[in-house]
Amino acid sequence: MSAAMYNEAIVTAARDGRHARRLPAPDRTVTCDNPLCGDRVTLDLTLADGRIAEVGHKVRGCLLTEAAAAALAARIGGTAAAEAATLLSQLRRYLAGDGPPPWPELAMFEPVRAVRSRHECVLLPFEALAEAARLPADGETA
Amino acid sequence: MSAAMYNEAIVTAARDGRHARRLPAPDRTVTCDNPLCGDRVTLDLTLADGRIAEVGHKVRGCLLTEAAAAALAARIGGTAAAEAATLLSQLRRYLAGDGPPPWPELAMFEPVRAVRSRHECVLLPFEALAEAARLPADGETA
Amino acid sequence: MSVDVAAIRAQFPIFAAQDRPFHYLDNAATGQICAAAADALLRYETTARANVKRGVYRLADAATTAFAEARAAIAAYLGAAAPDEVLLGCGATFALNLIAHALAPRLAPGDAILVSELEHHSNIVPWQMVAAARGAVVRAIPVTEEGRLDLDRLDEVLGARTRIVAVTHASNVTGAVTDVARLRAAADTVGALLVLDGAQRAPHGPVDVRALGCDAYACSAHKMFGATGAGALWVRGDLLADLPPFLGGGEMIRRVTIERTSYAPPPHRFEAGTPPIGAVLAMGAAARWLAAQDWTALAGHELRLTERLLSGLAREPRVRVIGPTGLQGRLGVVAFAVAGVHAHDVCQMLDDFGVALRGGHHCAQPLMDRFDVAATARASFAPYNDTADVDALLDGLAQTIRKLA
Amino acid sequence: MSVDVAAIRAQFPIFAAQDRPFHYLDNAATGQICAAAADALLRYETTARANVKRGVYRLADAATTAFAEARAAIAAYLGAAAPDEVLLGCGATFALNLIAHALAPRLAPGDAILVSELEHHSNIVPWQMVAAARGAVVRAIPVTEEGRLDLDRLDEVLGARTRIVAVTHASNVTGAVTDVARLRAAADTVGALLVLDGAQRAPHGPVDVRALGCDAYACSAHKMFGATGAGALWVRGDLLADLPPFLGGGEMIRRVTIERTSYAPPPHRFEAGTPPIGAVLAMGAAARWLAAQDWTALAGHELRLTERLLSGLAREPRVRVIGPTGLQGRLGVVAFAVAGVHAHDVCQMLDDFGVALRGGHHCAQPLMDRFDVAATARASFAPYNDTADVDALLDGLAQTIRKLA
Ligand SMILES: Cc1ncc(COP(=O)(O)O)c(C=O)c1O
Ligand SMILES: Cc1ncc(COP(=O)(O)O)c(C=O)c1O
Repeated sequence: MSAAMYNEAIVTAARDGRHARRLPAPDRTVTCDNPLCGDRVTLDLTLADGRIAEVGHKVRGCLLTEAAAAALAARIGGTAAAEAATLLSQLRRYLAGDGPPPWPELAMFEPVRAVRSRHECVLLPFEALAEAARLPADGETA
Repeated sequence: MSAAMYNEAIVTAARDGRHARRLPAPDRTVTCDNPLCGDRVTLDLTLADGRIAEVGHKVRGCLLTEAAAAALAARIGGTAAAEAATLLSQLRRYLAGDGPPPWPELAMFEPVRAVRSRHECVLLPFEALAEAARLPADGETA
Repeated sequence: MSVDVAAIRAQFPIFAAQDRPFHYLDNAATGQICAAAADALLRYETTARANVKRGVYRLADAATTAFAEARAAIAAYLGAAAPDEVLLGCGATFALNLIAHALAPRLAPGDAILVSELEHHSNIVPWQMVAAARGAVVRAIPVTEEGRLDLDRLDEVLGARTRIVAVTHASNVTGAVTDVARLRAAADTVGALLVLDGAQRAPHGPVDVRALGCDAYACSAHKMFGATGAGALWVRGDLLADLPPFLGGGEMIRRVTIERTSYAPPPHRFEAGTPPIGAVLAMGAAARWLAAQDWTALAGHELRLTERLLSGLAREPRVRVIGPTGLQGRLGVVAFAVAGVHAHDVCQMLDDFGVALRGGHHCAQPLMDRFDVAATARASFAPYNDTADVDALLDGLAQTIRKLA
Repeated sequence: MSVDVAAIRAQFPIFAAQDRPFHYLDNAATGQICAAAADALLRYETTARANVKRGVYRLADAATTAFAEARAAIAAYLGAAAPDEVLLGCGATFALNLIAHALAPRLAPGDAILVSELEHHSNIVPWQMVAAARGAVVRAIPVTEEGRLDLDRLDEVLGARTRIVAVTHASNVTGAVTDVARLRAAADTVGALLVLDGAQRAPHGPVDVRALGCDAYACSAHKMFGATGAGALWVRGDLLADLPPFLGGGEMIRRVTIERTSYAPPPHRFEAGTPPIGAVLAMGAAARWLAAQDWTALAGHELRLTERLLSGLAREPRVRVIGPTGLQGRLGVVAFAVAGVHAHDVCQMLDDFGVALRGGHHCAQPLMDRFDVAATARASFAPYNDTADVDALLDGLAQTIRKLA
């Protein structure tokens, strides 16, 4: 049932606007498009000692993308930038049905596992993060 | 039955070597390839008063092409060059199952009507003739 | 005139195969295959398979003949002057790339290609590629608030250097049908060729390329109730005779040496390699099926469904239709945005109601930009749809809005 | 090791459909479809049809998943490092055009592309087109009297300017299998890329592109017991990441405006428009079927048939085999010319014996020129062939020679 996908945790996360804004002076900014549907996530980060300090996001996308971006922003502060790639690949494996999610709250995406065409919606903010982490300091992509 | 295609009339025509040679001084020469199988007919003509005088052919092709070239060469002398296009289109229609052949002896190709992939083998010498007839005097194509 | 939908559905195997509600409204993305096409495909692949154009044994000769008959059926459906004006390939996207590539040598630096803001990417990107290679520019006919080509503004974009006008015959987003006569007349004033993308129009009744006056016409079998993997490009015979090939390979040559190759006449010159034989035979069968229908009745039927949908949507204050709100000059393709609910979420929720809709940019990002929306949901009708399909959509949409908006 | 041919035939629907002798020996032109592939094709087209990559409703999601699984199965069969290294399109000819086009920007005037005299036109003409566009030249590896690449003469044609070596993995005329390791080593001495045309080799057991060491590999579903209308191109991942697109259209873009387009990452960048979904799903099923067979046994079986045919032909004084007369480094493809009887007439007569052979230049005119023959007849084996097929051919041929030579 698709309705299960819009469980309370996801809808609540999607409405969590705390980090849904651009940062005034980000160290890194990345915009990621989902080439198949045109949805777009922009992520601003500030860094301190190789760890992520502040995050802001701007999402033009569906509820799943909004929820994923909000969940990412809510928890990522203090994480080493170098961990972004691992985070992305663990989330990708989780959606594919292999292993636990990287963070417990991401288990709200459980109903999405069965719908392959929506995986990318959840992954997009984490892809933006992984790309940001790869950038040289002050890097920016469009 | 394919064997019917190799009836005595066709085999005899194919062995008719009377015109199977290049002319020393043709007014027109045309070479036609069957693009699908690479077979090739070269036709040399001399003309007098807009009528075909002498014909020579060189065939690199199957028995059907050889028989068609020989039949063409045996009968064409004296025909107005302008008639070549009509001849070709009547033969094409005949093979497609529509109407009589342009000359009675071409009815030997009756068994070929059922095998579409061999029509081109029969048509090739007549296509060369039609192309030759369209050429300006002294024309030559390769 | 009313239409016996049950009788039509009986000719489409998908309906018998469904064990839950099935309101298939994604026909603009792909239609369902008709039984005649499925039979032609399966019969060829499993009982009559041989390569075409080269073999003389029974099976090969039969395949060659069937292939020629399919070409003739497609040519007749499009109104071509001769079967050999129809080139067979793997889809409309391929067809549009072929014609773009074949016309490229006619472009000089500074020449212009005119597309429109409502084109499918398949009728934009190939022209951009060709333009880049030749130093030409791509311009676009603007689109009205109603989602139609704004032909009143043609003067702004059509110029003396416009060599090619390439637009869709009907929009895959707004459903608007192009006024081809007016475009043809305008193109003639500057001597431009007119290429039509018929992918959306071709599934809705016979086309008459000669009456339209276009120079080339592309369409896609899977949207015409044939199989996936085939499409056709019609090109006016005298133009076609002069065009260079696109792909190189077997079957399109006259003579090959390592140094030099000469090419076969059309259509072979444009059909390199083994064609998608099964899908082409299915396309022939689908063209025959399409040609046999009563399109006065079916077009009326599709528009009545469109009307029912449009009026239902008009009752939802959060819904904005992108496209004509009337029924004149349009097909049954209806795209809409829902304030506060993303198109993917609309489509996902509607799936629970058995309603198959498409959400996204529909490969028409310039049009999305024009209307400043990121994505829309889209319903698109075929003869086998009925009012229950529309009502299921409207019901599901109302519930979705209640839940997510 | 003996092979249960009846058990294999039971997995190919064509055999049950024949009511007269049926000795199908035209497998190099097209193989017969296996039941697994036919089922995948029919099931998708008639019960599960939806477009891939864009829809979220159940049917569309299932189609997207099935498409990804087919890609994975094909990738596994070819030995690719990852499914996304495999590009899906409509055939080997398309695949070879794609790679030729994508590599074109790497060619400067005076650079050379090295093909061979025994290539299929589909691995010659695309390179000629690209060479003409870039001012490069096409050279050819000569062929030995046995119909093999003459790698002892590689020095004569491979030079410092050779950027691409594009040769077949196995000849569709002589059956000779290419010594890829030697070619790879030679290509490395000049830093050339190595493209293999695997159309003929892929139907005869798993391929290991990484062990071969090639940079790209093309193959065609209809020769691999799949449906017509699909093919695959494998490209080494790091090379693929850098290649420009070929066709433009839907599904291959990241962002389109009228002015400018940016492209999606591989494999999407190379798959414009609706793919041949049904044929790709069938190709996936065929790849799984192929992967599940015992190829030690089947290869031995095919070679025993080849041996029987070669010794039978050796007893006919009018017959000249074009290709290796031994069994080392060859596949079961046997081309021959009959003095005094044209190949078309041979094939036509053999049809009366239920034997399906191909006659002509086999899209390999440079090879015909090399051996100075206009056309040959060709027999080619698949696992479902047996000694009765060979004997029917030999018997029919003897009678044909008596009648026509
Ligand atoms: C060696 C070789 N390369 C390429 C091709 C072309 O493949 P396709 O049939 O997919 O066009 C063929 C078969 O015709 C072939 O035998
Ligand atoms: C208007 C239009 N043009 C072109 C295409 C591309 O056609 P195909 O599906 O054959 O790639 C489509 C459909 O996707 C379309 O709607």
